[in-house]
Amino acid sequence: MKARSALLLGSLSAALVAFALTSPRVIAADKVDPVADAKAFQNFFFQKFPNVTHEDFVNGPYSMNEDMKRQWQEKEEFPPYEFALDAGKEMFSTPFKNGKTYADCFPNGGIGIRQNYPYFDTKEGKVVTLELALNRCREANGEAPYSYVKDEMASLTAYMAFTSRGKPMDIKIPDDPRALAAFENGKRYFYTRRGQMNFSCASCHVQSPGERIRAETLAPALGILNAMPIYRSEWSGMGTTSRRFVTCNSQTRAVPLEPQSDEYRDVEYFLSYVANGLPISGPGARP
Amino acid sequence: MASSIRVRATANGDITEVQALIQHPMDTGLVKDSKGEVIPAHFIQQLKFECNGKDVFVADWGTAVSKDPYVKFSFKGAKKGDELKISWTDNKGASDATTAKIA
Amino acid sequence: MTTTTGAHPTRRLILQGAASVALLGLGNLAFAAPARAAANDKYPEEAFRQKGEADAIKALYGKTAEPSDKVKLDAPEIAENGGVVPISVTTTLDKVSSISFFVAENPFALAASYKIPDGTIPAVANRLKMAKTTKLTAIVEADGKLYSATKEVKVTVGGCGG
Amino acid sequence: MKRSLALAMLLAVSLAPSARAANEADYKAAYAAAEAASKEAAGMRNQWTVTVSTLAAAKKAADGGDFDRAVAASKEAEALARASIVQATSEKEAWKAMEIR
Repeated sequence: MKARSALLLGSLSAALVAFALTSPRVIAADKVDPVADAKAFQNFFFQKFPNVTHEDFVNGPYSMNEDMKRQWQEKEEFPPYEFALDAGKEMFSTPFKNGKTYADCFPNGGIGIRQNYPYFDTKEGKVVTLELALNRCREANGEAPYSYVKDEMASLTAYMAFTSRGKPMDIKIPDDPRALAAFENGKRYFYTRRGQMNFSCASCHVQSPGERIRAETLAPALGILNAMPIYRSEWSGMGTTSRRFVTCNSQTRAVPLEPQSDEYRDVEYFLSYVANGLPISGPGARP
Repeated sequence: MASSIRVRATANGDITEVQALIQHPMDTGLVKDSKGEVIPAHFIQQLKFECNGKDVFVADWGTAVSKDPYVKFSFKGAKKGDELKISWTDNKGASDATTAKIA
Repeated sequence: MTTTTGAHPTRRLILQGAASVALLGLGNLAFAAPARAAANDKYPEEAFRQKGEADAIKALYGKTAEPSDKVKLDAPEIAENGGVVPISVTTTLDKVSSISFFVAENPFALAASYKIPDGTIPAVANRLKMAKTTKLTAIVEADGKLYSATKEVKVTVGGCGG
Repeated sequence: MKRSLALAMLLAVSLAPSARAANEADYKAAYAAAEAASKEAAGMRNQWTVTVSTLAAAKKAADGGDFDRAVAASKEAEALARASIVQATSEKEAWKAMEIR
């Protein structure tokens, strides 16, 4: 049996290659086209969930389940991230030892700019996320960097996200081959299966949003980072994008990478870019 | 340090609606941390709301109330500008109090 | 999330009371009751110590309740998360003096008890922890008699394994 | 299809019973092989948590002198590491199949 199936596979892939060569869209290398990718990505979700309004996708699992949406809206009256928000606001205006504050590190004093993060730094040739920029600001002012997965970073990003609430995600990809490579690397990470569970991000968030993994309802991948940072009842605490990536990896029994390693920054770049136009809804409360 | 109690009291007509969110771990004493040691019980036992010198709401809580507890109730007989006094004590004898104006 | 430690044994894995309660054979947990207690609203120590729902009701009120459709209990069918379950109760009964919540399957049934002085609307909203799928009962004491409403809440852990 | 065939074969190989009781030398060899495979998997940034925990279990069993269990755990760890390497290499191309186009 094995020989026959190997043969079958061989001929199948040969046929595929032949077909690919003749198909009109084929270009020398698989040219990275973020605009087309984003359109295809958004249309996939708009068609799969026709009665979910486009903006509602940023509400993750709550866009998929009425009962949970009610529970969430009830909680939003007095949300559990209220303390992190106040702490972030206070930290944001507390000067460093050298007298400067975060406002000096960010355009527009750091207010209402979260929708432009992550951005591609052409000098450095890499993606810079909001969490990375905050720690770099601290280090530039002689302060110790915060952990990427703990409360201080979550409080800061919660406040910055809050000042951008409602603004459409606005991620830019400069015409720089390294930026296109970062986007492609993020896309590859998103679709790559890992861990003993052999899941990729897409296995859960593209193939089965709205369905459950035990008690939890899976969020759609479209707009999945728009509500970051999130207060999760599961953690009964705040969590940054870094914490979410690390815990998702452990769930599939893949050993997580270092927070803010290239792969995580690139997948955040990819996921944010394809959500362009959808409103920022952070900080969020999630199961 | 900001108070551990966040209160929102809004009066419409004779009825004042009160919402409170309190920052407290509310540990049950039945949970172990990663090193296997039991996290001792540490939870708010009594929460009191007073207005115009009268108790308007008294809560007795056990270990089953969620972390950073939230509670909502309404009462009659107060008007905009009155002061609401909120205080709690926990099983370790710690306490906190704050006041809030009815909006 | 199962209770085994994750990939990072050093990471301080705070196991939530609800998601994976490690039941300790503690027998009756001795509550360190604060000595002073206001005259009339003494903290119902004994009631909070009872494991079973019936004992807790007896310890708190000393009588039994009868179901009544005048008590409206609102709770989710499936809890988003056992650690934070939003619940609320309202009633059309009058002369209400107390409202209490009981979570049958929790280690200690009595979750919360509220004293409702006259002039206060007999309705409460709260967020409770529930160890597992359980019956939730709200009891209203009106004019000296007890009325109750019960609803089942499904609770399981989330995630795909870890 | 091709990938799960490889996985099944690998796991079958690792479960072959060893005749006599294992000793420290057997353990050291099995552990070294497992560790090498694990390092390779980590090098491909595709390590599994179960590989790490099984390796630790092997070491713990060996420290306790139970070399039979230590060798078995080492072999399992190696199989897991190999499986994660197969996963990483096959996913280099396989991910495109899931891509939304």
